[in-house]
Amino acid sequence: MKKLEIVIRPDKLEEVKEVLDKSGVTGMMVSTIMGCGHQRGIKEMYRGAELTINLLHKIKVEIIIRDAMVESITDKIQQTLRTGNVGDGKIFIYNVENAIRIRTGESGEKAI
Amino acid sequence: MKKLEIVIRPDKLEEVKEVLDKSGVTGMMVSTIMGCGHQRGIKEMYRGAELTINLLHKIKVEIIIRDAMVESITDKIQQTLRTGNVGDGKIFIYNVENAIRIRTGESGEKAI
Amino acid sequence: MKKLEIVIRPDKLEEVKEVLDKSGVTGMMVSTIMGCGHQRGIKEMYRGAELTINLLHKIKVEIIIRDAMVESITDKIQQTLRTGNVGDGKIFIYNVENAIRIRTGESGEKAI
Amino acid sequence: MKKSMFMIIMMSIFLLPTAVFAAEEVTTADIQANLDTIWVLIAAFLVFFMQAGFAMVEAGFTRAKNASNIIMKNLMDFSIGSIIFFVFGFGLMFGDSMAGFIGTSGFFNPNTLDLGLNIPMEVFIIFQTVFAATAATIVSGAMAERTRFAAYILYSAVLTLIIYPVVGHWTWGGGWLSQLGFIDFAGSTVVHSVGGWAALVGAAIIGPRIGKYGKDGKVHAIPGHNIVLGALGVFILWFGWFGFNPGSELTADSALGGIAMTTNLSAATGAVVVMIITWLKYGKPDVSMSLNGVLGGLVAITAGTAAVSMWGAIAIGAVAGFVIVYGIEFIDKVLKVDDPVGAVGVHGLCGAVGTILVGLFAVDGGLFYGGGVKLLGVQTIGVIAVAAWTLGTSFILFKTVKATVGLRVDRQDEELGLDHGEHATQAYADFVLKI
Amino acid sequence: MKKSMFMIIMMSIFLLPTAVFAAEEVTTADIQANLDTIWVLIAAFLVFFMQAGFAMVEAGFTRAKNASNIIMKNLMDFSIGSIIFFVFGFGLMFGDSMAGFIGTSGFFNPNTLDLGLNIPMEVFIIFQTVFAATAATIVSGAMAERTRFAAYILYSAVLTLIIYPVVGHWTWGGGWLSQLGFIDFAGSTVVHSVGGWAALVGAAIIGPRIGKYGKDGKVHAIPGHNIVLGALGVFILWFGWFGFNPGSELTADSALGGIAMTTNLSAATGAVVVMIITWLKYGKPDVSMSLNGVLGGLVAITAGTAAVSMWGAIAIGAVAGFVIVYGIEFIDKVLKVDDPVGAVGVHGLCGAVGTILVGLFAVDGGLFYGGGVKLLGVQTIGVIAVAAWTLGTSFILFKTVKATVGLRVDRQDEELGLDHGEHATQAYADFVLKI
Amino acid sequence: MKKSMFMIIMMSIFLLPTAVFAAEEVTTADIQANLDTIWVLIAAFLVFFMQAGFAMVEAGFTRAKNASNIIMKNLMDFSIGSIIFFVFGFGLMFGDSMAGFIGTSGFFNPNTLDLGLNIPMEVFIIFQTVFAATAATIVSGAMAERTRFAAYILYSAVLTLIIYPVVGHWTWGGGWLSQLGFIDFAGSTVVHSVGGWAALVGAAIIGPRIGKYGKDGKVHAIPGHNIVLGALGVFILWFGWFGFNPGSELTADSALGGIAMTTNLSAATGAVVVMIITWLKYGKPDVSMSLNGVLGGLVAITAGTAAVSMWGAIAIGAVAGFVIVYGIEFIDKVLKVDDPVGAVGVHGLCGAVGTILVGLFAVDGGLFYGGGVKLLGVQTIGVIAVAAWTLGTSFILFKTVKATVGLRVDRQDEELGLDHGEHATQAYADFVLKI
Ligand SMILES: Nc1ncnc2c1ncn2[C@@H]1O[C@H](COP(=O)(O)OP(=O)(O)O)[C@@H](O)[C@H]1O
Ligand SMILES: Nc1ncnc2c1ncn2[C@@H]1O[C@H](COP(=O)(O)OP(=O)(O)O)[C@@H](O)[C@H]1O
Ligand SMILES: Nc1ncnc2c1ncn2[C@@H]1O[C@H](COP(=O)(O)OP(=O)(O)O)[C@@H](O)[C@H]1O
Repeated sequence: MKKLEIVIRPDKLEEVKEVLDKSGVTGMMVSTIMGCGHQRGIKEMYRGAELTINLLHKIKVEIIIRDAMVESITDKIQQTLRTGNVGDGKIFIYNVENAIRIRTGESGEKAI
Repeated sequence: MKKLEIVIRPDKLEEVKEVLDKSGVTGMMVSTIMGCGHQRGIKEMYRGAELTINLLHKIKVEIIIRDAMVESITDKIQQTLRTGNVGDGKIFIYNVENAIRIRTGESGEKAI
Repeated sequence: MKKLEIVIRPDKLEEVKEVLDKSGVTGMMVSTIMGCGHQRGIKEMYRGAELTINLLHKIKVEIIIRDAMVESITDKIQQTLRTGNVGDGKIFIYNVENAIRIRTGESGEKAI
Repeated sequence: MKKSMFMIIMMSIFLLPTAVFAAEEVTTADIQANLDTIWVLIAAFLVFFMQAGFAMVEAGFTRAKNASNIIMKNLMDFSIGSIIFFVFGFGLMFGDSMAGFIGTSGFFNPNTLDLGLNIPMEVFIIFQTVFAATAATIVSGAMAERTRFAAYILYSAVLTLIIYPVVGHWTWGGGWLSQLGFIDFAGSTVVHSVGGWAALVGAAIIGPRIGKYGKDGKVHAIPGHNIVLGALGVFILWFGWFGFNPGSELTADSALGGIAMTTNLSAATGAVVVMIITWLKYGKPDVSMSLNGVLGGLVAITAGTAAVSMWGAIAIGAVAGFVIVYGIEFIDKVLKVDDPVGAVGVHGLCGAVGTILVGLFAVDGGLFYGGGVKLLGVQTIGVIAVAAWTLGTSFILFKTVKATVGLRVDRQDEELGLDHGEHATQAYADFVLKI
Repeated sequence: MKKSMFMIIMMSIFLLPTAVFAAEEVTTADIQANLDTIWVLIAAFLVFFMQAGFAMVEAGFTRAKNASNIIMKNLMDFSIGSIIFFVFGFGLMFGDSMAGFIGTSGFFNPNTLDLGLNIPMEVFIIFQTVFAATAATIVSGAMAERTRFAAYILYSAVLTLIIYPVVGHWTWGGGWLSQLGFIDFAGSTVVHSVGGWAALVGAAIIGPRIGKYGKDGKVHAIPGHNIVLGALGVFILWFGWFGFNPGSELTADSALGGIAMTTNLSAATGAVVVMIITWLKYGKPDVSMSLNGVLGGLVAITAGTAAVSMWGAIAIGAVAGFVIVYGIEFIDKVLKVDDPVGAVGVHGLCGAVGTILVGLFAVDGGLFYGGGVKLLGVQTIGVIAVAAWTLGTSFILFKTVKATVGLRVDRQDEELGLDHGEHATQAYADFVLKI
Repeated sequence: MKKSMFMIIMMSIFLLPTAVFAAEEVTTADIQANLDTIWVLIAAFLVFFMQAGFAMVEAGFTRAKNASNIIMKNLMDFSIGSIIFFVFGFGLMFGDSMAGFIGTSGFFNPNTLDLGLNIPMEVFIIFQTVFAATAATIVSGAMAERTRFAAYILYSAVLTLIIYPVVGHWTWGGGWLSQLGFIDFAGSTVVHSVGGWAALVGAAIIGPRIGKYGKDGKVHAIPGHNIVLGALGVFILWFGWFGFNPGSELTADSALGGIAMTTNLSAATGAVVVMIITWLKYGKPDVSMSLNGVLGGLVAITAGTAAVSMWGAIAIGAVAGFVIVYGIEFIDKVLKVDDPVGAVGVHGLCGAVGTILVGLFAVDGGLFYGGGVKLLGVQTIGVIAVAAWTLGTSFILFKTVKATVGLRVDRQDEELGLDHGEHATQAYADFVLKI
């Protein structure tokens, strides 16, 4: 099993969810993070003083999937999200040693 | 060392914390996520238009523990959380290569 | 590639960001978590009843870096954050199997 | 107006005696009546605005997942109450008295009643309406975070329809308590205690929120989600109380200043005393209790606001401060009745104590001013009678609701929040919440 | 004052006839005028406070990422409007009439106009100013979350400068509609419909927010970020409406109580009816729609508040409840005009319907009270004329703004939020937000 | 009342001369006094409500982790201030004058003083109480997020006890400044500058918040956590100012309309001018500064509200707009005094400038109206004298507090937030916060 950690723009969440749903991903964990990558901060003003917000709102979507699905899913996500602009996001891939479904006690690939 | 990523219902946090404390887990990281698994969304209404919230409030508890503790802990968590209903949650297990305690500079199992 | 998961005090974020920036880290993911380690909870009162907040506000900074950078970065972070008090924080290190830059489709170390 | 003035003046020159008569008729009583009209109306508007205060206090002192539900309850008890009180409640309170116990006329068209007032009936009705709605609102806070919405609608309607108007009739509608000489100027007992006792019964019958008391009997705090909003609510209530108390004079006269002063001094003292007690007792001054201290001081002074001196008001506020801290602890830790916003302590206890204290501090008739124990006795009788009536009727009411519609939401709805369970919505869609 | 009183009394003893004259002159008319002065001023302050209500409703019912922008728009339409209305708008509304269509005098110094009022001109001007600002504010909600700030400033200025004063002149400035016998006591049509129709045109021309309507035409809900604040706003508006309606009497007299009562009953009924409809229709009572129900009831009663009975007010509030639910759905799902806060339904539709209902429910002249269809006809003409004028002029206005300054922010600013794009700021710097 | 009216009328027919006398006695002066009573009371209530406005502005413009502390400070300065001002402050301000410098009578029972007013003493006392509390509140914002709670309690008590009453005595209590002809109608200097200067001294002595100024001297913005609440606070303050300024007339007369208008126009102009300046200067219109612009306009007009024309008010508001932007920048970037909510700029600078501008714009006596430089000189003397007194006494005060109780919380409490450190609580228990 692998974990895909997908960092996206906030307004792309709906689209990504749709793609994952269609690809048979059975679950996901979504969280709000502050991120920076090649896309650097934005400038804000507050009461006449400058404020560099160098961390931007990003959404992190984590999915645990079978090894076999990794390629097809990363492909589809890239198709959906690629605009060619900085800030398009990234995918990081990790190994998952085991998964357990608490409801049934199943473990391994059956559990995801 | 292993990381256990435990996804639970929000109202189970207290119980899980108690179990982990008793089992000698030395630290944890708790975060609020939005999740979906077999338990799918809920329907809401806003001003007459439907709104499918297909991401539910979940709590993610991450603990880094010694390899030897993995089994006993996953067992205890399952005992605590299993109701047999969808939404009971999951545990994902990852390998941790190293840990460093900043305060002392210790690393490895001593650091957790 | 490795992932460093750095758990810090909320008020240290600026300093850590600066250190990472200077060390050539190209991106980061910052999130708010509730944590406990050796530093245990604080007591609060609410309307005469005690309230043990045993989870403290912490910031989790995740960076994905080349293997070669791990040591120098963990060193610098420790230098920056070590006060010798409980609550200084921890660093956990994981293996990253792959990274993909969505904008270009690059993968591996080129992508981080 | 200018033209008619001119005519009157012209007439007054040529037809003097008549002119004086006519001019007086047009002006003197009418102008005072107009003055009273706008005064009582403005006071009514201020009391209306207390609804916003209650909504903010109750929402702020409870959890985010129930905030929409609290709002909806506050909105609906006032809305339904306004209609019901107009149609029936006012008649039961101010209609022709049946043995000093209940009013019996003026239903459907209360504005046709003749109460011999200096102000138009409609002015008096709206003033009474906003008071009636206050009593109902109080209960909502004590039973927050676990009550079925349908049950709430039902019992708050019955409260405004019967329980409150009967007490109101006894005291303000010419009933038996007023004949005894019972003093409850603006409603420490009539409004606040009624709400407070009903809240006590309701909160006891419905039981505590999940997680409030541990198996070992340990009391867990469940912190409110927005202390700033709660504080805003307290300030709004304080502001509204300047309509509640001075407005109850029902006329614009020179007594109003004293009423406003006693109201303010008691509220201020309540806050300061609670701050001091909690500072000594818990080591740090408690914000949310101090906010309750304001409300306790306000509730306590309401009965005697026109009868006590400035220093009497300070004393009453100080007593209220003690009642708040120890009363809320007693209810929470000894009675183990879970009252999320402290409504029983604020409105029930402080209302009762404040009413009795009039027997001590009334400049005219109070024990401390040489008036003997007579007034003290009457005040105590009034407090007990109202408590008995309210505890009794609301016990029947809540038991009936429980047995029929059901009083409490199911476990899952309580855990996910009433916003979701009862209204399929959420109050803070864009914020990441801990629960 | 005491001293001069004493002198007058002394004089009145020695120089009787003159004294009566003098005493009358000092006292009677003056005191009523002073009374009217403070009454109208207090009403104006309450109406002013509605700006806070609008700001909270509009901010609460939209997303967190646009909250500062909404606040800024509300602040600026009132501020700019106050100045513009003083300099030009008041003269266009109340200056010497040009053929019953528009006023033509009193610019720059409107306080020099003589309207033969019982109250000082400044009092009347501030009362009219806060009304004018209300009309402008309404539009801001319907076009929220996507409008360029510069464009907003521009069109809200034009609204306060021309579109509203012309309608005001027709009805309240002695223009042709008032001559027909059109009844719009406090502005269901003059204020609210004008705002509502302009909002409709604006929201239609600017188009829906990104994501509001799916490709398949599916309607997506975009929940507001703070229902508690939205509710606070509604309570503030309700409170302010007690200045809006009773204040429009412009004098302190015995009619005020009835006006306050009809206002309150209609609002309450609006809320209750919406709760019932949504409960039946969607399975659960809808909080945000019920809050709109209050506003619908308030807007609808505004025209006839002094002309209908209590039960008439309840009826009008009930109709408003239906208009709110079905009107907002119609606009959202059939017209597919994206109006985030329901401004068109609340102000446009309820304003129009409420004005027409005066033709049925007016105790004096209404169809249901045997007054025939004449008034009904006049009311309908008024509603249509104002709608035609406002739709027409605001169509031109918005098209012009679109073609020049540009009406809409670009896609990225809309997605990141107007707070960032238009003001380089954020409303909730310390909170973790979902978007 | 009705019955006694009838008797009077009857009497007036038979006993004419006496009757006129009697009737006058009952009615004329009394009614005007009653009218004045409710007017001043209502104004006092509005000014009281400004406490809520200050609380929301100060909480909204600072960080979430300190919000409960801010609330508690606002609650306590008003509560303690109410008591202290009643017991001592009022006597120091309005008691028998000692050489025009300080009052010396009326302690403990200020309502026994005879000031020869048309309204009951209690009415005047509550009006003055809410003013006194305003001065104290101002300081809290400037020293927010780092001050020890105990220290705050102490110095705000001393402010209400001595520093403010002395200035008040000079100007409103018959002291030397009023004898010079100094015009400060509602307190630009007496209330706001006193607060502002004390705030300056306090903020300078306590030092900036951690992280406000970089080692390199760079100024870092620390954004407020809730701009919507901050804006609500500004609207509440604006609303309350309609009690602050018109209420200071202390009687219901025909001057009130003009006062309300100048107040509103100056506030509106302040906001618009700040918007324009920030738009030009920073590229985008700044929301939080524009909100300060309103307050600047309000503070500046307060001295001359009854003395200047409408256009004078617009001019004063415009000047205030400039003072806000450049004044706040000066304090922040040049003086490097960290004032989180801009209290020094708003209350200190705008208060001083507004008072001096009366010397230019007063229709009666102002330089621009041909009145010469006399008034301008007097105004300047007043401003300087008050500044000197306040800067001096508050310097001693803060240094003493620093040396005894300690002024500042320790580093860890500041970083974790004062809610935790000073009150062991949190304002937003259910929200995930960034810090
Ligand atoms: N090396 C990294 N380590 C951790 N997070 C990263 C890294 N690189 C990128 N990210 C995360 O991914 C987000 C998107 O990166 P982005 O700026 O779109 O990269 P690019 O423009 O190179 O495609 C960043 O905001 C950050 O949160
Ligand atoms: N494959 C997965 N990848 C990522 N997260 C998952 C996955 N499966 C489940 N989760 C997370 O675990 C949570 C609980 O899953 P749940 O619905 O209880 O599963 P089940 O009903 O199968 O036991 C989900 O809300 C989701 O956040
Ligand atoms: N074993 C662990 N598993 C998960 N998180 C941990 C663990 N140990 C520490 N942490 C996280 O790191 C944070 C900082 O730990 P800290 O109390 O500073 O440790 P120490 O005092 O031993 O250096 C904790 O609040 C917690 O979130």
